[in-house]
Amino acid sequence: MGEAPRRELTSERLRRELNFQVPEELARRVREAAAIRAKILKCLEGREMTVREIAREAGIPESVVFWHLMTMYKYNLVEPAEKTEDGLYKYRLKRGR
Amino acid sequence: MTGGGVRIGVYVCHCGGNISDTVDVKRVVEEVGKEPGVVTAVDFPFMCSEAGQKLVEDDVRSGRVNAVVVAACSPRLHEATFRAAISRAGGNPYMYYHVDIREECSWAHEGDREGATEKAIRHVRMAVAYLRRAEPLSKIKAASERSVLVIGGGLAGLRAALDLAEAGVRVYLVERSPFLGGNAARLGALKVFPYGRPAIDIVRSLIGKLVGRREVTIFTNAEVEAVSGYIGNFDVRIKVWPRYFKGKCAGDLARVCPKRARDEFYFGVAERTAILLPPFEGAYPDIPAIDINLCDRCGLCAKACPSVDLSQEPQTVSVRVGAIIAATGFRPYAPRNGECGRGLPGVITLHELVGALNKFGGIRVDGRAPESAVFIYCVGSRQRRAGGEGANEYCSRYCCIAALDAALHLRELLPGVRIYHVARDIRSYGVNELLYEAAGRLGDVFVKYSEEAPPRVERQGDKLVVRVRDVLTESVELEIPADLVVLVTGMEPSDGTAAIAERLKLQRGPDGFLQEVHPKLKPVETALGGIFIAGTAQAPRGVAETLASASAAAARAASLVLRGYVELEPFVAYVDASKCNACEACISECPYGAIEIVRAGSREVASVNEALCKGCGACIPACPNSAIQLRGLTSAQIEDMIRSALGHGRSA
Amino acid sequence: MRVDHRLADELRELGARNISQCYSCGVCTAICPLSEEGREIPRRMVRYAVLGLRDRLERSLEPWLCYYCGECTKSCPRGADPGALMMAVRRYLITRYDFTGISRVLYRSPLAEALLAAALFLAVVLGVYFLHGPVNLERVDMESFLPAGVVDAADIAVAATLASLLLANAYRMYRLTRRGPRLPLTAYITELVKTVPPHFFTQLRMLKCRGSVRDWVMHALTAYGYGIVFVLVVLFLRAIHAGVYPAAHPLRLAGYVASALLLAGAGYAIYGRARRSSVARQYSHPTDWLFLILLLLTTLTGVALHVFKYLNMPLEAYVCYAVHLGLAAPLLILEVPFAKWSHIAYRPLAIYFARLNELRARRLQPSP
Amino acid sequence: MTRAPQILVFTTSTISDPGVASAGLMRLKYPPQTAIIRVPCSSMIRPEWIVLAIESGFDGVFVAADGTDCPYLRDCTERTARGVEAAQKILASRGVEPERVRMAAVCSVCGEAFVRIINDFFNALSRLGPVRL
Amino acid sequence: MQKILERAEAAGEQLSYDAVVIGGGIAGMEASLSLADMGYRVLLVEREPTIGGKMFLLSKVFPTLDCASCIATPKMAAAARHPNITLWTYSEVRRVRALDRGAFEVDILRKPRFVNESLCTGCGLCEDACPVVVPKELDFGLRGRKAVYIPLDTAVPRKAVVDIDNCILCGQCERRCPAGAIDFTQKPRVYRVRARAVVIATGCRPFPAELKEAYGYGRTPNVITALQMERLLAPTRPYNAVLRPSDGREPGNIGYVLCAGSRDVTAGNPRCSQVCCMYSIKQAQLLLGALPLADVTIYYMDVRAYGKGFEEFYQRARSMGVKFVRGRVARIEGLPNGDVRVMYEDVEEGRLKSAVHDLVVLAVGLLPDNEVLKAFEGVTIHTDELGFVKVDPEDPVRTNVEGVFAAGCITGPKDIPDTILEAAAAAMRCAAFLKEVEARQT
Repeated sequence: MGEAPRRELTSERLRRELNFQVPEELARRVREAAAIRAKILKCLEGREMTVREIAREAGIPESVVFWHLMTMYKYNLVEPAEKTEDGLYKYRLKRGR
Repeated sequence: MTGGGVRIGVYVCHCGGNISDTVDVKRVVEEVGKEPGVVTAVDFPFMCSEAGQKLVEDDVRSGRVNAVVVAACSPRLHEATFRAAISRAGGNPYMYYHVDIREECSWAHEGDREGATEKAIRHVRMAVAYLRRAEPLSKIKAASERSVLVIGGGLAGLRAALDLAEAGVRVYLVERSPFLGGNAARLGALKVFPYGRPAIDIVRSLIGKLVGRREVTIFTNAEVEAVSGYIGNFDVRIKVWPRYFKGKCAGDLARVCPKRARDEFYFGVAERTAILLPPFEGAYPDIPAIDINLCDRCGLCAKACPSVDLSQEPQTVSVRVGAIIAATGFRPYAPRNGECGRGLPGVITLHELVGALNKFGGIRVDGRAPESAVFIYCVGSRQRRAGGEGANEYCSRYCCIAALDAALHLRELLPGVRIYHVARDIRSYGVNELLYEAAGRLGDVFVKYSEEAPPRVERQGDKLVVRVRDVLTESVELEIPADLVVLVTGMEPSDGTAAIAERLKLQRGPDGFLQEVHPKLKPVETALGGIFIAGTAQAPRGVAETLASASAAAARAASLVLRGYVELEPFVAYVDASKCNACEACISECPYGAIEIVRAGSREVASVNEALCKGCGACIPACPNSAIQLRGLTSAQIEDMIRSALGHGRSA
Repeated sequence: MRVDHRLADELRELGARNISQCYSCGVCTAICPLSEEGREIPRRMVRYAVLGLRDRLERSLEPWLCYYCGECTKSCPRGADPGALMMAVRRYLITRYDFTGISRVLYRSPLAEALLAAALFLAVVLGVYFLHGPVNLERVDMESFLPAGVVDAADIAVAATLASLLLANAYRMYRLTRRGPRLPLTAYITELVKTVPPHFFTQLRMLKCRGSVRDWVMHALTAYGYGIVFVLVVLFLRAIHAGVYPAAHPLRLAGYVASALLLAGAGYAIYGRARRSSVARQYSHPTDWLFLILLLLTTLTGVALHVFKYLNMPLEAYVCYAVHLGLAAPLLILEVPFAKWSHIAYRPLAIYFARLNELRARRLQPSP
Repeated sequence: MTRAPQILVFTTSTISDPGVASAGLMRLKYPPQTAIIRVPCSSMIRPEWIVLAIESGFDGVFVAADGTDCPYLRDCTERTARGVEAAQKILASRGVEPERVRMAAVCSVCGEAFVRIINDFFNALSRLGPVRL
Repeated sequence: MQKILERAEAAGEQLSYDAVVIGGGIAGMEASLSLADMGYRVLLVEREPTIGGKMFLLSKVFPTLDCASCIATPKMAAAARHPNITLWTYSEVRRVRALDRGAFEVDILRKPRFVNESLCTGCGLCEDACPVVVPKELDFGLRGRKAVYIPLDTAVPRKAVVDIDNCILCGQCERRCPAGAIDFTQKPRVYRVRARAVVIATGCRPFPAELKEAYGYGRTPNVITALQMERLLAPTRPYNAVLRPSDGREPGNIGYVLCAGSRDVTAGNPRCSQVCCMYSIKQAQLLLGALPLADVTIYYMDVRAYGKGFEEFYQRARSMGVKFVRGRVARIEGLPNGDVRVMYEDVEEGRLKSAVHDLVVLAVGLLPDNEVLKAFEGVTIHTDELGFVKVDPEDPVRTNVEGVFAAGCITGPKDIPDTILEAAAAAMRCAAFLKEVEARQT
């Protein structure tokens, strides 16, 4: 089957119609979040780590690490592994992804 | 449909972890998937969600499945949900078995994953066995009366009756006492917080709107004597006691009567004669009645007034209704003698205080206006039964607020009075907190005691003294001198509530109040179809909540009877004529007279009247030939379930 | 313990406006910077007040530990104004410590207070009018108008009376609040030395109140201003009467400093109360106003006297002196033992007595 | 190791089944070696079913009756008791201990009572050992 | 959104219903279902992209401990399916005009989801593709969501929605959607609807805890609200377990601060919020189940366990070992290690105390969500000083405007059983009103 003729995406159309520019603040937040997520995922490559360990290694505050980690957990990118003695979970990359 | 044609789908719910944390749902699915007749077995996080129901619907609609097992929570919660889902998809809703693997499995066996999983498998297997012999059934449709019986003419009964009448439903309102109004009327001038309107005003207004509506028939001095029938078609026999009055009388008739008794309308703080006059302006009916138990038929009143007719006889009225609302109310808790000083002069209950304030516009102790009053809260409430001493374990909800209301009212009448509140917690929930605040602002003093050290009331000279350890002040023992001690008593189910529970076979909760099916899903429904509950017959509550619950009960009754027909579950008895030899053993077993002998061709056989049969199955063991069976739960189905439970044998 | 509904009414008169609104949540106690475990304020006092537990209230030293920062009132979820209650309790306690019954009159009747003040004023002014010496209109001659010896004698008489009254009241305070057995004499003395002087001279506890540095400074300035004046009057009156000194003379400097401090302190307090600038200054009792006004006027007349003296305006100076003394009399006689100013004694003593009670409690409980 | 006793429980849809469910609601524990069949009213139980249960491998049968709460019948308890007695007789005639069949009223909120009874029954059955038919 | 809203177009159709029910929470759903069961045609309008209100976000409900989803989701499904109910989610009531007795004109804005509901299967692939992460409102910010998202697994309808305010129009979702459901050509539409009666069931909003400064909410990560705790305990929870937000540690010692924003003139609300005592007791019981070794302490003034079965529920919590301390917490401060110190007076002992907890939960009170009252034109719905709708003492669901009824938390904070009763009552009174209007018209 041949490729269907590429239609203009409706998002592109709306962008054009509204003469849309991504607000600077929003763009910055997206960039920052992406960077944090990338750092966390990199930390977890091939390892299991607690929030504390990730925070230390990536230089990001624990609460921020945890927030993004939980977001990624809900989006099936990471999963909890075993619980350490001090009540902290270790996390790892979701298997099979 | 016979066994071979049954294609069973099994759907196992995680209940978002409630089940799956304990039961290995994957294993359940795997095991029961092997059962003969099962064509699909799946698990899903929330079977009750739209998506979960859609799973069932899709399988039924495609024809892949024609019988369904859902293993989830209690059938009381979601059996109807899934039957409806099957119907929507064009399937037969009775090709269904609901397995409870939550309340009766995961929650009861938390921590025993193996045991719980085994049990879940066992139950699903039994359900599958049941369905292999299931047959499509259909509801029994019966015309419904477009009328409702409301039992109780208090606040709830009045509200519900008025709602129904306004919605175009015919209403029969039955009140035990000679006048409408119930407990709310007896609250009299006590205001309904936060609206500042006296309770009696509300009662009067409701009565005014109700009386004279053509949809409404009111029986006072009347009792529901017997109820038979079923949802949509209840036959009700009402006994109406004579008033012994044909009309009104001029002058103060009560004065001619020589008999005296405590006046219940004022909670016993005043006296009345055997002639009961309309207790308040706007009361219904506005003609007197005679308390015949007190009356010795001396005839003095008859001489004074031609309207008196002592020859009246009780009458029995029969009505047919589609639904019944029980609004039989509460009675105040009566403290035992000695309980918190009960019995000492100057110690009264909150209700007696209310009665006195209404009757006399004030209160006097030993002929003097009290200078100080102590309200003792939770008398007869919130007492744990462990020691066997306590009265009621529950909180009566309205008493804190009623006590504050009464205290403010008392202060209005006696501005200088000093008021102490001796309570455990002040439960002035919601907007009522403003009432608590107002009492403080006006100088009322609040003291709190703990359950372990209840206050004691003693007599010291001509004064009362309340001794209490105040937990707010290092538990020092306070000595509060008082002229008046008010015991803030809670609610208990009224005698009428107890009687109606007995007569209609309604369930009561551990607290004695009528039991709803589910506080959130079916808050005014009882286990018996077509019978609803409203107001304080169900639980202690205040005026606003009583009115809301009455309107809610009316809503349920209205949606039932406005349709004009009801559909009954098809689970009734039937007779396999080929096995019946008309021995009549079943007939004597049936408490509803639903079985009779009919001619079927050349011979006589038993036959079941489906509208009368309640589906109890009491006839089943009586039949020597197993000819009489319950539709939807035959002997064969039960036997199969028993056999399949342990995997067809002793070896399991 | 028998409840007594009249106490709450009395305290209401003394300024505890909303206290029956209290529902005993304990926020005031937990928020109070001076509350500490074992010496919780103010909720316990609120309970005593509301229930009318007079004995308990009178036995309490805690009211003196409060410096009315107003945190409790600001945080009170019911608007019960516990700070005002503490103030009212202090007033109540002053009336209880005072055996003469005068402070009771002062606190309960603003009219009586005003009349007493006026009477003292008149008595002094008339006394000066009738008893003054030769009036030298050539130059300001204080010594001949009113010899320092006479004033000193009057001073000493008044001081002795006031001090004995205050001491008697302090002793009553001690009796009321004493809990536990007798202590060795040395303990009384060492604790007295350890607690009273430091607190008397610094009022450091007040600094524990959040955001109170300015209040503390103003309070201290007033107190020190008064202290300087006290020293000047008691020790150097003769010298002040006698001489005219250059501007840089220590006596003059001390006088200027004291006047400035008193004016600043009293002005600050009056301004604050008039503006209701803080919780503590929301509601003022008549005694508060009288005290501040007398203090301000006494200071102003003192300054005027000084001015007249150095401008050589004899008649004005003599009249001013009489008025000055007339104002000082009620300020001292009414306020020191019977009202507002008695706190200069009660506050440090309360800390001392509390410490003694602590030691007594410790003696009752053998240490582990 | 001996097998834990297996118990068949008959419950009634409106009264005793909610009662059993209330045990779960309160997280009260009882042995999971139970199987539950809901019937509208316990008076419908045929003695043959009880016998069949024992034959099919159950070690005991518990009938959770309605007692006086029964929405159908005043005398539901007596009727049920008759059926239970009949079953016990049949079992006794085959050498099975009649104690293997029990009945008791379980109200709709009587979770605690149910758990007490069923635990007690379970222990009694454990002592009895396996059924010898 | 502003730019998008400027593109709103008026819908041509003239729609008419017996009643418009505003708010798709438990009260609105119940009122709609009751009216529909009585044969009336109802338009149910919900502002959010899913119905369910607050209830379907909860864990379990007192005093029966049924799971809230199990009660709410069937009602949600039933409301969505009932033949007499038309359900509009993501829609706002812009204007209500009373034309006559029993005649209202209601303008309703239907916001674009930018997702074709009939095509969307709720698979969630668009979410995976979206690069924008923002705090998830339905989890009260405990974790993030994407700019295109499915509100919750139990949402009705379970369809994606684009949060256009945070969308960067990158087109990733549109490329990824297998059903081709993403559609940015959708425009807002304003419908003019005729109705004979209006039911207001817009419910409540939690007290904004940051207003109570002494409690440090918003500054101290491990001070959370009870609604956040509901989410942590719910089956659809944001985390894998009950964990505290500062570092993801399992809390071993949890404190409950009751009356946060209630019974407090300094917070502007002198009233009691009616449900906080009970939900805290419930959460305490659930926490003891989820964290068997945990200590739970509840700081209270009065335990208001007033309803049917509530007192028994409270006593059970006590016997389970939940600690109840009489005393209102005055101040809360965060410690460097994330722990939280509460300062209070133990009123029964009369002692000043402080305690350190791993996690502190503020039992926030409820305030009315009454924005919609501003939409009424020509008539004013009377409210009390906090903005709750005032009702008639004789008929606690009737407002001062004829034909306008109110039910649920908009008339005052209340629990679910009371809300359900009130909603059914509102339906009943509404039905009686409709009947009367009918009778007059014929």
